[in-house]
Amino acid sequence: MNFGVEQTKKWMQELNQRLQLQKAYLTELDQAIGDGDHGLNMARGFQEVVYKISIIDYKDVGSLFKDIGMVLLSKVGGASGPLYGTVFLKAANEVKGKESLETKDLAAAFTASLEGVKMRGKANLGDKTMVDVWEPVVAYLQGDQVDWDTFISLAKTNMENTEQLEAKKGRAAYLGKRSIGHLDPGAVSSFYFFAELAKVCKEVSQA
Amino acid sequence: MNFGVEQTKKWMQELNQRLQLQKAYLTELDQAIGDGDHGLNMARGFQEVVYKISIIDYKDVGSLFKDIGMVLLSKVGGASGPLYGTVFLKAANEVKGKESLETKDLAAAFTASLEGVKMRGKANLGDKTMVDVWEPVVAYLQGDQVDWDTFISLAKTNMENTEQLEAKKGRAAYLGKRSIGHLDPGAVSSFYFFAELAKVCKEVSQA
Amino acid sequence: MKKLINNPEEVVSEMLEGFVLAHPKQVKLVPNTSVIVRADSPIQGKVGLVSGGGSGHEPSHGGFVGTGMLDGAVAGEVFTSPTPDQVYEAIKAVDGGKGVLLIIKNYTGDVLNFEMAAELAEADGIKVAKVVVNDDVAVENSTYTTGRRGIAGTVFVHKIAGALAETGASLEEVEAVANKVIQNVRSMGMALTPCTIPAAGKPGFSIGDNEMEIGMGIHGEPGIERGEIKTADEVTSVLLKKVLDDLQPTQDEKVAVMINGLGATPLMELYILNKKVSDLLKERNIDVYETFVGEYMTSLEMAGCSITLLKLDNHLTELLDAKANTVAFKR
Amino acid sequence: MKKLINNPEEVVSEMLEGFVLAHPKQVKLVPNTSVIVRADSPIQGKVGLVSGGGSGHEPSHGGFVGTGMLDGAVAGEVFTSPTPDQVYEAIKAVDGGKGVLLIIKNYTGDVLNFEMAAELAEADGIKVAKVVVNDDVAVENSTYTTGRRGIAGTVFVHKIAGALAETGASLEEVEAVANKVIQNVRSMGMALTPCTIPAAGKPGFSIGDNEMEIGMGIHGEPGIERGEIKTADEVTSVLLKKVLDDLQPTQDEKVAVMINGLGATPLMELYILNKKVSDLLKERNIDVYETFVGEYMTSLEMAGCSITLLKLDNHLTELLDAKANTVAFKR
Ligand SMILES: Nc1ncnc2c1ncn2[C@@H]1O[C@H](COP(=O)(O)OP(=O)(O)O)[C@@H](O)[C@H]1O
Ligand SMILES: Nc1ncnc2c1ncn2[C@@H]1O[C@H](COP(=O)(O)OP(=O)(O)O)[C@@H](O)[C@H]1O
Ligand SMILES: [Mg+2]
Ligand SMILES: [Mg+2]
Ligand SMILES: [Mg+2]
Ligand SMILES: [Mg+2]
Repeated sequence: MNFGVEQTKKWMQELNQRLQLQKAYLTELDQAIGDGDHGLNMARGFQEVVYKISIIDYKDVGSLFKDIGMVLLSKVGGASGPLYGTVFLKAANEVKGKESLETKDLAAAFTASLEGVKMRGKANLGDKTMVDVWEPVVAYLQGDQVDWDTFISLAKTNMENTEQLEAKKGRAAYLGKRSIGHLDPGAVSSFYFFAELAKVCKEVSQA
Repeated sequence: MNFGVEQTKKWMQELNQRLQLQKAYLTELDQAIGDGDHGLNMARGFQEVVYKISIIDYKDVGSLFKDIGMVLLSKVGGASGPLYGTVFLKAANEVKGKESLETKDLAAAFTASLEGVKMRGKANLGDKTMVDVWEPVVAYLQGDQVDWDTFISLAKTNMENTEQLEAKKGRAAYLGKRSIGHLDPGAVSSFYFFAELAKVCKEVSQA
Repeated sequence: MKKLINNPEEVVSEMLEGFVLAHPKQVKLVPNTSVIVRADSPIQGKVGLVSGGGSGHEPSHGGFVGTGMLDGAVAGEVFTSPTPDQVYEAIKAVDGGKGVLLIIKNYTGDVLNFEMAAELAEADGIKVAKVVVNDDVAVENSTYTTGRRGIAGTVFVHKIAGALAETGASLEEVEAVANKVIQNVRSMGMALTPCTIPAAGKPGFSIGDNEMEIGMGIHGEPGIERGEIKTADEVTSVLLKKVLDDLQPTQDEKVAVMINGLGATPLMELYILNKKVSDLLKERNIDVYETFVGEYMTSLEMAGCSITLLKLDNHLTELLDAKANTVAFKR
Repeated sequence: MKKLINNPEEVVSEMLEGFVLAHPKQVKLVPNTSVIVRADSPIQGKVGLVSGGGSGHEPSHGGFVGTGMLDGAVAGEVFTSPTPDQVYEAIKAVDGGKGVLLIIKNYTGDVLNFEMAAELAEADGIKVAKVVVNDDVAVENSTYTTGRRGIAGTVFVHKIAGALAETGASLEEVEAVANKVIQNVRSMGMALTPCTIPAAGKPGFSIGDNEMEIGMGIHGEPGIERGEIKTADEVTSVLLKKVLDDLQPTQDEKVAVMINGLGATPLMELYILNKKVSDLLKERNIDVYETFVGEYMTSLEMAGCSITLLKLDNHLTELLDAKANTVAFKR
């Protein structure tokens, strides 16, 4: 595999496009069990990411990840801003100086990201947050063999499974049992995150 | 004719009933060119009048008129409160001590009322106020021969004519030309005032 | 009708009770009336200031009763002028021997009821003066009609006349400064949504989903233009232009600005309006001495605003600056 | 969506500009940020107080910046916690060498962003302490979840911690008194109508024509009970009971009361609620030291209210009484 600066930029563009398209949907999900801004937050942040990284020539993925993290941190706000910001800052640290990533590099990077997210947000598996997508997906990524279609369906299934969970962290936790029956917005945006990543990886692997 | 305390009470009861029924209508008229409270004001005031006069035995029409005026003054508010209050206070002065009124007494009483209303409100004929009903009706009452059905239709016609006038006094005056095309709420309540009076007078005359 | 009330017929009396219960150190209710006066009324040797009008404009006028502003406020039914007997009670309750100034908003009902009360008080030997506030430039001034309406600019009359009264000035002096404020204050408003008189149970008028009304009165009286909803900047330009055209401040003059919310408009929006007001006044080299943003003269839960300008000379400035301690206006 | 705005994406920046243009003697904007600080910041030798959160709650928090309350307020996008870099700018702008206290409402986003900012500032050598306000008893407290939300009670934290900071107290002392307020303050709210985030363009939820929601959060987070609209007295009883059950004041204790409007609720209705609050507290022999009625912590143009009680001892009373001079809170 050859996942470098160009691929990261492509990933960010595709992810941003999807988030812009799904802005209203994510916001509706957040209206049901939160405060209705998740779509706005994500769309605002990744729009800015795409703009910022498009005007800079990056030598390595690490510095690109770092910029993405900083943009998210300073543009998203809410709970998702520090969490997605942490994702990229921790990943950047892990792949510092690398011009191209292998699957195992991605695994190491996102393992660090997940740790960071859990440390900040103190959420565990089953708390109905983005962690419910992240944990199984990162575990699969750490395995020997990664099939990107399987990766996508794994993310999707776990995203869908958040519907039946009771929220224990984040704004939805205030709802208690009444949060059951709704998808977690951050799990859905995390699904987009991984699905768009996988599409780029699949292309690269096939090339 | 024999228009005494009993007839006045009857008149007030009938007028109050009509105002309660037309409360929403008067309020709608006032919403179009005023502030939407004329029906509420009149209904509140005359309800109180009927209550107050029902528990007192009056010897003469003058003291009854005076009480009605005081209740209206202290319960109606708005522009119509002082004006209808003045109507009865001025009339009371004119028929002081009388136990029964002839048509000429009513004429004298309401002539004083109209003067009072015009002095307070400074409205003239054609200014789209209650004066537009009062002035022709009082003039007719001052004549030699009073037919109560004619009296009612005169009040009605002049009430209806306010529709085409431009308001020069009262809250509707702020609308200028746009007040044209709407009935004046106070003219409508004045029509009720005279119509219910006429009904009682007609009964008395026939008896 | 969605309101936090108990009985539509009792809203005024319950509000007044809740008001004096909340602020017992500052105000009291004259027993069996709808009159709010300062807790220490009557103040001997000070001209008493009484204002009032229909309810539904809170914090006007009870919120402005206190040191440096009003001595008494008379509350009528919602949007209905109070009756003469109530105004008369207020006059008696605040008279400290130096006479009483009535500050009346220019509506036929208010004028008639306050006038009758003044006659009653004068018959008792109380000296009474009256001023009529007519700051609303939305409706044309014409000597043939009732004249202009009184709206948010009234609060500046309370503030400045109140400050002068506090110095021990005579009734004539307080009346004169009130009239000076009236001559120098202009306002204009607009509405996005209607409001509902509790006893009426439904909105007094309707405004289309995409519409607004320029020049709407604070009782929901129709304005001068119904049209598609415009941006905050456009609305500000329209309102401010009318105010400036009428007030005609010169370049070296300074003004006080009030951006008043009608009830349901978030402070956020009022501040957005103020940005444009500030820009436009800067363009014309008019010096803004002070800006007041908030709810001063409301119309129940109407969404909308009014913009007021007051031209200031040194005397008015000093009185505007003077200490005031009321429930809704402190400095 | 009926709003007096220009561009939904610019509401926060335009509001902040309009705010500092209105009150230049009291506040300034830290250039290129969404941070409001006192005009004379930083104040040497005084602990700096910083609060903030999503916008849409005006006058919170910018309206409480000034003598005796906050030093800085950070405004996020509407209903979205501000980002760490902005909070960090606020900390730097108000630090006068004695450290900075962050007053955070208990929402994951606010906590995370303020925490990260604190880490950045500490790395610069600035002493930072944090308190988290969680006064909303609508949502159950549970150690397994996020805990309770922070709502209008936060304003009492600003007031009392701000008063102590003004005396030159240490960061530890100011933090301790802030925590004392937090332990003694409880609130609960309800809503009659939804509100619309400008950038979302439509209401975040809907409430039936005949319905209300008890326990609604100030960002429109679902409450605990959706039901038919009740009278003001019934609503008050429900809210106050939950607050009292949790706070458990004893008969000889005194409290401060805040009746807070969420944006579109007329003052008239808030005072009607206060009448009942006052009656109910009297029944229980709880002594009301002072009552605050108005808009302190709003939710854009939502109609509804919250009721807050703060238990007072002598120290808290003294600090509550202390002078304050901010745009939205003066005494
Ligand atoms: N403590 C947490 N740990 C992990 N993820 C969280 C946590 N709290 C919230 N989230 C995620 O953030 C999402 C909400 O993000 P967003 O709506 O942008 O922020 P906010 O809740 O501040 O409005 C939730 O759907 C959830 O997936
Ligand atoms: N100056 C006036 N002279 C005579 N009648 C008047 C005057 N002003 C108003 N009115 C009458 O009063 C009516 C309005 O009464 P009402 O709605 O009860 O009072 P308000 O206008 O104070 O709300 C008008 O329709 C008009 O007939
Ligand atoms: Mg959210
Ligand atoms: Mg009317
Ligand atoms: Mg009226
Ligand atoms: Mg949010």
